[in-house]
Amino acid sequence: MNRYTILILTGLFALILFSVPEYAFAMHIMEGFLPAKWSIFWSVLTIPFLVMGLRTIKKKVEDNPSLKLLLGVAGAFAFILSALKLPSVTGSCSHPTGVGLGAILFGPTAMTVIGVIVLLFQAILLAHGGITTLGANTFSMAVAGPFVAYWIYKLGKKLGLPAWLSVFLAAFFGDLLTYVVTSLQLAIAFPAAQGGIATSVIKFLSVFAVTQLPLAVSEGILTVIVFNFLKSY
Amino acid sequence: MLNIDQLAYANRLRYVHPVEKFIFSIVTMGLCLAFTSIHLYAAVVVLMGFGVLALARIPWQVYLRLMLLPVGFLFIGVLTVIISVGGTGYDWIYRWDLGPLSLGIRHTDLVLGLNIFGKALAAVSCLYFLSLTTPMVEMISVLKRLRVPALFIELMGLVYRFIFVLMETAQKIHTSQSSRCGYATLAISYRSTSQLISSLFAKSFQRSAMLFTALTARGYTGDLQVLEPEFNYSKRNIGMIVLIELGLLFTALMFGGSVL
Amino acid sequence: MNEYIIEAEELEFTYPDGTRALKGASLRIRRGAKIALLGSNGAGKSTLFLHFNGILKPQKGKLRFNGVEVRYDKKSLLQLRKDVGVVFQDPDTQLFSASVYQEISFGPLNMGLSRETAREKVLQAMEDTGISELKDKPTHFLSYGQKKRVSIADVLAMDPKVIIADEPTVWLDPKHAKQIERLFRDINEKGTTVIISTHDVDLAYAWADYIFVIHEGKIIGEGNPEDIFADDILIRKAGLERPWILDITGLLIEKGFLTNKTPYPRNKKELIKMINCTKYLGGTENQYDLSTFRDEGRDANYIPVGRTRK
Amino acid sequence: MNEYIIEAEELEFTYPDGTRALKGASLRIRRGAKIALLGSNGAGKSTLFLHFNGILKPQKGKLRFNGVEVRYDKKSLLQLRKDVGVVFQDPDTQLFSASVYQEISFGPLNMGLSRETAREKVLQAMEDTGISELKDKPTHFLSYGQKKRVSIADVLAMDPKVIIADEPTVWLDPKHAKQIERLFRDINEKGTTVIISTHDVDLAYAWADYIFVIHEGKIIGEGNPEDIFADDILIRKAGLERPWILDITGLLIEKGFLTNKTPYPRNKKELIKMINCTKYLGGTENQYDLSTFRDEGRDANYIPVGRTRK
Repeated sequence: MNRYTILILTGLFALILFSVPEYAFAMHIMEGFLPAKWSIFWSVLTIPFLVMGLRTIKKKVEDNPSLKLLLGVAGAFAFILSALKLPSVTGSCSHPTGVGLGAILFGPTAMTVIGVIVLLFQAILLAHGGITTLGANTFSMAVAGPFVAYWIYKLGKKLGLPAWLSVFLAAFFGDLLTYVVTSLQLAIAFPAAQGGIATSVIKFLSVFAVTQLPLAVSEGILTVIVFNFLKSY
Repeated sequence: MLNIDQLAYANRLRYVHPVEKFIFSIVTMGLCLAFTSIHLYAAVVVLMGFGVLALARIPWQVYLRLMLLPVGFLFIGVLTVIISVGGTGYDWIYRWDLGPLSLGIRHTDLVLGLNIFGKALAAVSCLYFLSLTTPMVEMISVLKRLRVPALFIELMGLVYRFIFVLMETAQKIHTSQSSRCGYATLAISYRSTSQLISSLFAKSFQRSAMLFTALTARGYTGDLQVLEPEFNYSKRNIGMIVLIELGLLFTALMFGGSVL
Repeated sequence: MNEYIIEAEELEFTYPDGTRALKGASLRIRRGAKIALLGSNGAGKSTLFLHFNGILKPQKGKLRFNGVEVRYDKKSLLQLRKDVGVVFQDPDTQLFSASVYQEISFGPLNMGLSRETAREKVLQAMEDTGISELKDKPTHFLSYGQKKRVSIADVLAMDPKVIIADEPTVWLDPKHAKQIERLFRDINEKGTTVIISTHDVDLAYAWADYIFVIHEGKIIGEGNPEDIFADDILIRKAGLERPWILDITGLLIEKGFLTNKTPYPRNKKELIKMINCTKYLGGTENQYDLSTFRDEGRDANYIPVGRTRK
Repeated sequence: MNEYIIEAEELEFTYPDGTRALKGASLRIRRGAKIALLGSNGAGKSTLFLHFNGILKPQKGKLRFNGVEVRYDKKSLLQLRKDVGVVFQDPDTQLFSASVYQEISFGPLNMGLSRETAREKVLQAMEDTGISELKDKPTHFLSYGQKKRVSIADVLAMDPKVIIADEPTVWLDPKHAKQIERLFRDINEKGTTVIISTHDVDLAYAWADYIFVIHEGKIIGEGNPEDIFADDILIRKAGLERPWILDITGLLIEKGFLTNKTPYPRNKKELIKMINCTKYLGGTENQYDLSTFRDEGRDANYIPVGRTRK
């Protein structure tokens, strides 16, 4: 192979990155991509959060049976949101995760349960993500993202930041963290021969940064606008 | 958008017991995950392709498009694994020196990359076999048999139903906005999208309240019990599944199969 | 057994947002009747029937079911909801399950029926509403009319004594509207009291045995269809119109083309038969035989009793 | 200026799910006319008018607006959507903004008008639809009839040359339905071409100058209302009914009570006037003066031209 081959490979890489936006931009690890042990590891790590979420919901539903229906409809809403084309500053379109919005509105534990269901439906109905990678995807999208978004929102309120800024930061970092955690998951599963996980993390982070950074900003802006609209309702 | 859902209700394997289809695809997927063997992966891709195209009679154009869908992620992921940055002294197939750093492909990484590629493709074809032959309603009832908590099952059922209700609403709002010149520029797109999202959210909220009223009128107090659809197991199918899985296991062990 | 299955006395209800929806509504529903609750948009129809089913609790006034005052403990409410079924206007807000079969089984299972009995009820309800072939279809593939039928089967499967339907024919084209009208007639013939809430005067006139007119949260008139629509002031007050068939028939009688010795026709078919029977005798002594022109609409021999206008 | 504002030639359209909604639909809409697009549910009405507005692009066939073939680049599409406004059936889904003012300003602002000009357009549209006093109200607090008006103002504010309304009177009580009918007549009188898509034969007959009948994705008939409804086979094929007023008038003429020397009445009011004029002469030589009984419905003197049945 010579440098022309490399150039062609890079070109091909760029082509795929921009020609298959629907998939490349959604930060779901695809079916079968993670080795067995890591699939199991992330699933086991996610289960306590899921159980916690189910317990919280169950308790609340006993007092208020309408909550179950609200959560069901909210899950459908999150699914639609994730399938929606989002205007992006780079001109291309992709999916908002809705992580920040959901966490602020329903709390992070309920969001975990809704998140697993939405991810399962995305895997089965849209072929985004997968069953063997459900644990890993849940951890990044429906555990790490919502919890951080929720904490940042609370922190922002405590610090007396303006509401729009807290909402923006929560959505922005919620989205960003999702992408960081996914890169981490991939890096741990496939450490580089030299430099190990750390090098690998940098590789994955930089590959996905191209698309994920502008998206996080988009998501932040959009969540703020939606939040303001909702307030006026 | 929900092509898979539509096909799942109309395919030729629709009335095969969902548990049989579920076990077949999940066990096969498990084998792919457990073993590293290109032969196994190839066998699974062919097998599932046969199941989807010849038995379930899914149009090949649709199946091809679905198989290409995850290719974007697959290429990026695999290339990121294959290409490494590093010094000298490894089994480089090719190296490109950039001053102190060098960028290149190592032999072991290439093998690893190819394995990941094959495994992911095989696993995806298992997922497609399941999702293209088994309607979601039946998939949920399989999960119920697997003792997944009732609350989770009920929420899944609600989410599934309301995906379609809300999607219709979202489409109507989108059409209405487009017909009034929404999405004309980037700024207008932002405004239109956020109006769509917030209006959809408000309508979702109203819907859940109306649904609560309607269900309460039928005696809802917190549980969403329903009758399960009935299916008959087929001894022949179960026998076939056992044979196929044993065959795949044999393939995996015979042809360079190593357990990860 | 009480003659009236539902009795409401001076019901008052104000929503949390301050809308005074009911301001002392009183009415008595006769067992086995076909009732139309007629009123313009926003007159309080929906609020009233949400009371009949125990979803809303009156802030003042009393409600009796089968002669017994409704209590609002959990057990009595469940019984009331079994006895009084509500078919909501928009099937998309009523149907919660993607499977038609599972959807209909929800009510019977809530009533505490065994799975086996529930299964029978579901299949029976599907047959009665003509949707047996939809059993394996997902809800989101159904047409609007089919969803409407499923939402009726939802309620039928619970074997209610009273069925209330909110604007059941709206959004349907004439053919499907007729089918639904007929379905409710059949349900009524099997002994179920049917209440239709509507603003469609032609439907109310053609279909109902007895009509209640609701306006601004009060029942402002009741009676058999002919009497109700003879009362011009009442109709105008309620923001409604007279059915065209009454206007035209009245005029033809006045002009001597039809005699006034006969009951009024209830739908187009009957009027056409009636005109066709006219031998053009100069409007003097035409006699119509009821049986020759009475169409399938409401019962010919239903005579409303116990009228207690408030 | 072209005589026809919209011309469609052999439009074909199949949805991604495989539904063949249009199978070669051709029609020409005369500038300034009041058109009814008549067909039962699922005949292809909605798909057709989504083409007029450029939301859907025909897979085969041609569409001309004002004599110029529609191109589907961004700029031409924006112009087309400005020129052809669509009032959708269910205002609950059409309205997506928090306040009435914000809602109506959506279109004008997207067209790139200055805030000041947009403001004028919005206020004018609110006045024309009689909702000026709702300006600052949140949309979800409005009654159904008010929402309907807002959804009409939405489109009016963009100054379209053609307005298409999908089933505009469904779900409205008679009083409000009349108001909306009248509103569209007023809009038409100011020069806008109005197309109403409906399955309501009485509305189409009473309101429209010219009717297109659509069935299974094709235009199967067109003509002035009298001719359309005289064609029994056409009406039955389209799954429709004749307007009751034609049935009754026809019968009365046949029985000799009215003469057949006069144009048919178009609505109840006209028929009543007509019967009242009858001096009961044994059905021989009654003559009616058009001006005495012609109601406010459609123009008495509109004569449709250029009929090109396919």
